[in-house]
Amino acid sequence: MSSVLVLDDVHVRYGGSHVLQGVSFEVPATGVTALLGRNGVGKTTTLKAVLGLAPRTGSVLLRERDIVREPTHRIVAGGIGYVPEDREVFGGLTVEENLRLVGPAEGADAAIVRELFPDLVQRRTQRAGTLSGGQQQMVALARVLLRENDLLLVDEPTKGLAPKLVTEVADVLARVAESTPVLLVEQNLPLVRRIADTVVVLDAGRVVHRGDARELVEDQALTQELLGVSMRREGAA
Amino acid sequence: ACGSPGEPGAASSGDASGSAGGSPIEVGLVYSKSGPLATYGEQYRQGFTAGLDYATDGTGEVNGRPVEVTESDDAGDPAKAVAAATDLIGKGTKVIAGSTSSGVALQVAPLAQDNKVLFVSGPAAVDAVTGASKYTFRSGRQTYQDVATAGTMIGDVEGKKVTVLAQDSAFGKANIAAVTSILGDQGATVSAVEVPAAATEFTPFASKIKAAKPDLLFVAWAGTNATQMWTTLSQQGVFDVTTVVTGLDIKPTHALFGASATKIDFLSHFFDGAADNEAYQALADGMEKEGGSVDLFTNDGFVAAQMIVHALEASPDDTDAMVGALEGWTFTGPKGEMEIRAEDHALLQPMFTASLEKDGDALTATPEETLDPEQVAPPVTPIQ
Amino acid sequence: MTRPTPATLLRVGLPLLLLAVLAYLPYVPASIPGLLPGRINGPGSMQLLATCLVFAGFALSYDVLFGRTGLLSFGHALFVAAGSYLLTVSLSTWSLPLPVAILAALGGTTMLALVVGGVALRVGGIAFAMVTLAFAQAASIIVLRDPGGVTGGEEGKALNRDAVPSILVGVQNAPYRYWLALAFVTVAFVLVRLLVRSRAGHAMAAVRENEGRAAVLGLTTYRVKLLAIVVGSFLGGLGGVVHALVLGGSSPSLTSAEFTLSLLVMVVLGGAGSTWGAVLGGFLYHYADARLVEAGGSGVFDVLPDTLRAVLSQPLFILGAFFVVVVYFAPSGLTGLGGRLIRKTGAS
Amino acid sequence: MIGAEGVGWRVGGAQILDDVSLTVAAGELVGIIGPNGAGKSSLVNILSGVTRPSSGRVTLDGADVSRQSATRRARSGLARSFQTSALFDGLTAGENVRLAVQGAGGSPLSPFRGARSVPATRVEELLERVTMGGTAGTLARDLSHGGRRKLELAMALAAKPRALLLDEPMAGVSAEDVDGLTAIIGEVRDSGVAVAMVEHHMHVVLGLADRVAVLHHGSLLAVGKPDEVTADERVQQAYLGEAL
Amino acid sequence: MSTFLLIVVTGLGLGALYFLAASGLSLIYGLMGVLNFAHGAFMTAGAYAAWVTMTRLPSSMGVGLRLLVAVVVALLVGAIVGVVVEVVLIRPLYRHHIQQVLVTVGLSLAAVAAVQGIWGADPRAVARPEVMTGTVGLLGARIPVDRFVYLAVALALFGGLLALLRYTRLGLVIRAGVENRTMVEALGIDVQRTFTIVFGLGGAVAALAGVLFSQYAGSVSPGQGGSLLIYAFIVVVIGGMGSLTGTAVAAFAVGLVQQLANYYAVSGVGDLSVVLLLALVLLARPSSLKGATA
Ligand SMILES: Nc1ncnc2c1ncn2[C@@H]1O[C@H](COP(=O)(O)OP(=O)(O)OP(=O)(O)O)[C@@H](O)[C@H]1O
Ligand SMILES: Nc1ncnc2c1ncn2[C@@H]1O[C@H](COP(=O)(O)OP(=O)(O)OP(=O)(O)O)[C@@H](O)[C@H]1O
Ligand SMILES: [Mg+2]
Ligand SMILES: [Mg+2]
Repeated sequence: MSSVLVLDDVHVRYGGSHVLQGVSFEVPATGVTALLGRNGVGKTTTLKAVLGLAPRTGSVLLRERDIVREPTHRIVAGGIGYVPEDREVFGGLTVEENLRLVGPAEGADAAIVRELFPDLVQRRTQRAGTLSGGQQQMVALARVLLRENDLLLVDEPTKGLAPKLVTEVADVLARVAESTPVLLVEQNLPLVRRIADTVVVLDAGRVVHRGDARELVEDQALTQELLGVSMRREGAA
Repeated sequence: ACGSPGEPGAASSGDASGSAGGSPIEVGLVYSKSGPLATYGEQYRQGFTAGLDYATDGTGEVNGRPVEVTESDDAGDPAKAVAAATDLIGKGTKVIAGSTSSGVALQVAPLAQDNKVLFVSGPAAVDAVTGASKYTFRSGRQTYQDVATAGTMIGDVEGKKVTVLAQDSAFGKANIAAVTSILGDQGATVSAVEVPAAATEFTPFASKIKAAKPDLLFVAWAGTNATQMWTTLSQQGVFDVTTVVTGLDIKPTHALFGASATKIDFLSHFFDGAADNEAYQALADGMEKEGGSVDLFTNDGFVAAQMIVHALEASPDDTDAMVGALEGWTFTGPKGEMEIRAEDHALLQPMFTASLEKDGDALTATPEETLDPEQVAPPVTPIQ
Repeated sequence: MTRPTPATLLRVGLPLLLLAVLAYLPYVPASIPGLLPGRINGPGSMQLLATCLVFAGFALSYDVLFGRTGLLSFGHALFVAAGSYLLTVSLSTWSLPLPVAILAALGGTTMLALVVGGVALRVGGIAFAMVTLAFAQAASIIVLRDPGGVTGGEEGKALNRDAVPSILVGVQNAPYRYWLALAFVTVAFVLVRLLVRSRAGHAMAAVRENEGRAAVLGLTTYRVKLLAIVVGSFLGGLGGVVHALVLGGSSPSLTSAEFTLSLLVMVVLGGAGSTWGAVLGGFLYHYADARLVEAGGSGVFDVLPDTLRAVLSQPLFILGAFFVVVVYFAPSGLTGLGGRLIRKTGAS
Repeated sequence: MIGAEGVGWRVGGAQILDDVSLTVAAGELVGIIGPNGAGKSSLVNILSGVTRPSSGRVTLDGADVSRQSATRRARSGLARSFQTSALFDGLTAGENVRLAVQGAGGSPLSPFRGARSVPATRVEELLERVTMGGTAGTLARDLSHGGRRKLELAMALAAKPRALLLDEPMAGVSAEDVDGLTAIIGEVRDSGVAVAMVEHHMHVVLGLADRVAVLHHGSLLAVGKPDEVTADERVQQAYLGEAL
Repeated sequence: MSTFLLIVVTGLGLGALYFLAASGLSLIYGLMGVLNFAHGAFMTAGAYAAWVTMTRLPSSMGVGLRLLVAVVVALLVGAIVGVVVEVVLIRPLYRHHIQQVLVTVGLSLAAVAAVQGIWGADPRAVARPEVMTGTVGLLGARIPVDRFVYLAVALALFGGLLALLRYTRLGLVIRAGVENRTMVEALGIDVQRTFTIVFGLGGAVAALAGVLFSQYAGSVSPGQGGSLLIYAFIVVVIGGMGSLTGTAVAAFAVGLVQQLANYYAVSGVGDLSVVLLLALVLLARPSSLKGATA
């Protein structure tokens, strides 16, 4: 099984703080890979390092091409879709303009978007800044789904979504992952269990665990050790 | 002037300037080397060099002591001028000349008075320099003399309508006041159109002037927007209804009068070809050496040098003696006969009227009339 | 009371030491060729240093608005000019005694700050900057128009010598004017330090960082900003008064947009939001402005080709270009740069 | 303690909130849930004074405060957190907290009282309470996402509020810390504070809330005991789905 | 009546000049959030480029033709200056809006000084074709012809810029990039190039304004651009910070108010009245000024 993305000994330093201290892992060419860890261990930073949004050293191979020296826009144009942690929709632009930035809203992908987020179609002309938190999250997701990608980087996509939508988003991601590999940062373990195939766990800027998703999530002792929780309680919800 | 030991500002030892024979006499020139009036400043400086040469018969010495000129740039900023003058006075300089701008002249004059230093103001035209203090003199003309010259251009002023187009500033207000007092006293009705100094559009003002149909329009304008003003006056046909008078500025600005240049009657303090005498020749020769040519403010520099040399001849370091020597002194400058009026240090001098004539692409000033000093003499404003 | 730590000793001791050195300068007859005109305690140097100190104070006053509260005001010149003109005009036109004139100048400036600030604060951000610029522009127009002959128009207004103590007049008394300027900076420095460390100062920082959030915390942001404007203007007005006394008059260049811009330049040059930065920036700005004029005329550039020489002999060109370089390479100003260098050498 | 009476809010022709009445008593915690875009944050904004309602009134301690500014309300003991963290990014975590303490205390703008009149121990204590001990010197902008959320909560607590509005306090907080923060919020409620909490983590809401209010399309769909509400078919349909 | 007509037409002409000066400023501010203090220097650069070109061209060429060539040269110079400033100074500071403003402040100081050093502080006369100095009689008023030229150029520019923003993808990318540059890049779009284009465009428009203003004034001087800049600022603020239509309306309003006040009220009230107008707008509708921060 080939890998779409390979990180090898990636370091990120911000001023004095050494945030990523030699992160290495691979993202397989199919399915969802979940990147887990406590607050502040460097999950977001890892995604940013891939995109060139954080100052990084080491090697990052996208489909065997080293992209460490490329500017962000070229990396993205080369096939990576990114859904950032804070949504980062363009508040001053309308919903439609936000989507049009990526490309014309046509084709099969556009259909997914329409089906998944009918609300957005309705709010086409509303300024994205006035959307509710969840609605903004949908715009951010829809934005990357509108284009063909080799890989999706998705940072906590269900944060702030109503439970019903969480399920729906999980389904979408699962569906997307059938054709495009996804690297997913997520706190919601049940969701991870449901859609992820592999997991990578970070702690203090290093990879501390790699393996099968289901195995990890179901091993209560291990999750307790790595993430400080186990799934018993969430399962009850 | 040095303090006892331990007093702030005192030199440690033997730093006080000795006045032994042969040591140079310090003269400070504080003028605009840079800044908006740099061109005026340069003319003044060149004129001064020529004048010093002339007055010392080419020796550059007074009573066997060389005159050492220290130049300081005020960039047209009174604050810088005060700093420069303070520095010069602090170093023992007894004579200061320069002041291209009126603001500088008015702020350096009190400094000269406080420190009993001879101050010979330069191109600054503001009337208030005359009579400012016992230690202040001027080497150029003042606004009053400009205006009085303009007044002579419409013959008998009695019953005539005069309009002043002036900048809405101290310079403009001084001109309006001068016209009102001089020509108003002679029986003219004076009205004023004040325009913001930074105005960009002159049509409303031109319309008002044209509607008023004055016998004489006196324009007091200095600034970068002059061309626009002249164009508008011309476009609105102001020249068709009245005689327009203004002061003739330095040569490089002649082109800025645009098409109106030949239609204006000029009053002039001084220009290339205004007069002819020994001093004028010396100035012309000196200017050639400096790589320039005779122009408006070269006279002021030249005369300043004449006055300073005369004062230094009386005494190189007793300011009161210098003042005494200058008060009432008459001499011949490039413009002609000059007199320093004892009561208020006004410089009584001839004035000129002129016109501009087209000479191919260039414009040259042609003399019209020369007015006697008395004809344009300002009233006495005694020194308090 | 706890025992002073080395850090506090440094924080309090160093400024005191510097103050002592500065206060002693008028007794130092040595000369530093090239840096100062003549000997250090000569009138020329004293006058130059005094003006530099006054500018340091101006920068401090502006930093209360810009560096501390995040208010980009282009109207600060208005208050400096108000202090200066109110003093000269009260002394000569209204013949008030000096203490009353000073009070009038400070009171007038503060009132003006309340009114202008009150109106301009109805908007924020760049609009605020532009509105303050417009107010300053109006003031500049009025000063230049010389209403009733009180401001002297573009010629400015000389100080009425008879109304001020003789110790402040005359070239030989330059050291006293220097001490006056030094006293002003010291007062401004201490006031700003106290303000910054007070609750109000903290609220200013909050407004600078996130105004909306500050409001929800119970901080009246309008009042915080108005307070900053009033305090800044008061210090600016005081600076104007001292400026008039040191230079012997008021000049309309104080009302110009360039002057306001130069305040910004000073603060950024030294480092916005830092007391030392403002002091250093203001001092250096004026020093460079004054000395570069000399350099331009002294022929140091004579070896260069004509055009280049003509450009380089313009002090404003060098200042402007230097400013760009500082913003570019040391965004937190010269003090920030210094701090960074110290940290770097310390770390390696 | 704090309440909305018939609150409506229209903007740009859309009715965002319609006749919402909800009161939270001292010592009570009301969970506010509802689909995305239902108007939960809008309600919090109106209660805290960040926006003005187009109709209805807001009461604090029974008094009508509809015309009072957010600042005034904050001074009378109403604190809130924001859905997307609104912090003083250029200040340290400690200074953020200190400002929050100062804002609620007397004379917050006094130029005569040192900023350090808020004791450092109080700041540290608040940070520790949200598991952020030792970060007092870190610039807020350098905190991780979860760190920012926690700081946001610490700032809301700093004011020793009598009424507390929380907008999704758990969003983005790592699973490990959720329990701890939940416990803190519970303690705050138990100390007699009226708490309204918007939250999508159902287990948090269900574990904490005395009552749950469900907003849907700007109207209250249901208010009641947690188990009653979750049992409501309409709520399941509109909001819960098959929850993960 | 004829005077009124004259005042109105010249007021509109003045408004057109204000619009020319303000539109480049508004463009750059509205799209990039950079308040460009060097805009005055851009105008000065255009004016001097045109002046130098006109004096270098053989005088056997007609003045009108020389002016046309000069305008083209000025547009090029303006665009190049804009691009260079963006690439060298603005771009590296893109995370720091205040710093960007500061850099342009420094630039404006240095540029004026440089021009003064090279060509002197005094104004230099520029040649003007007959059309630009002549007048036409209209209902008894002698209306300067050049005002119609300015009006025509201003209207054409307004239409062109509006179309660019409304109907092109460039406009969309720019608006998004202003808000969150990183995210636009993270969507795979090269923002830098877009911004460079905007600055180049702003520079060219400024240069055009500079040339036309020097024609209007009949001379060039180092401070000319700066003197127009204050009005441009006021116009941009009244127009709602970065809205092109608002800028156009405000420019003509300011021009007219100034002219009418100068004629019908006391002479010289016009300039103050502009400031007054700003204060009025501010007091009446403060929200309109907070305007297009987005
Ligand atoms: N610009 C920055 N400068 C300095 N430190 C930073 C910066 N950005 C992030 N950090 C630090 O790097 C560490 C990792 O941050 P990151 O955002 O990657 O965490 P995370 O794993 O995504 O956490 P969370 O679950 O809270 O989102 C944190 O300690 C954070 O404080
Ligand atoms: N200024 C505005 N103009 C138009 N619509 C607005 C405006 N502000 C809010 N809305 C709309 O009001 C609705 C309620 O928004 P609100 O932020 O209160 O939702 P919410 O319940 O908090 O959702 P979430 O759980 O996603 O945060 C949304 O549909 C939003 O798009
Ligand atoms: Mg994260
Ligand atoms: Mg919400």
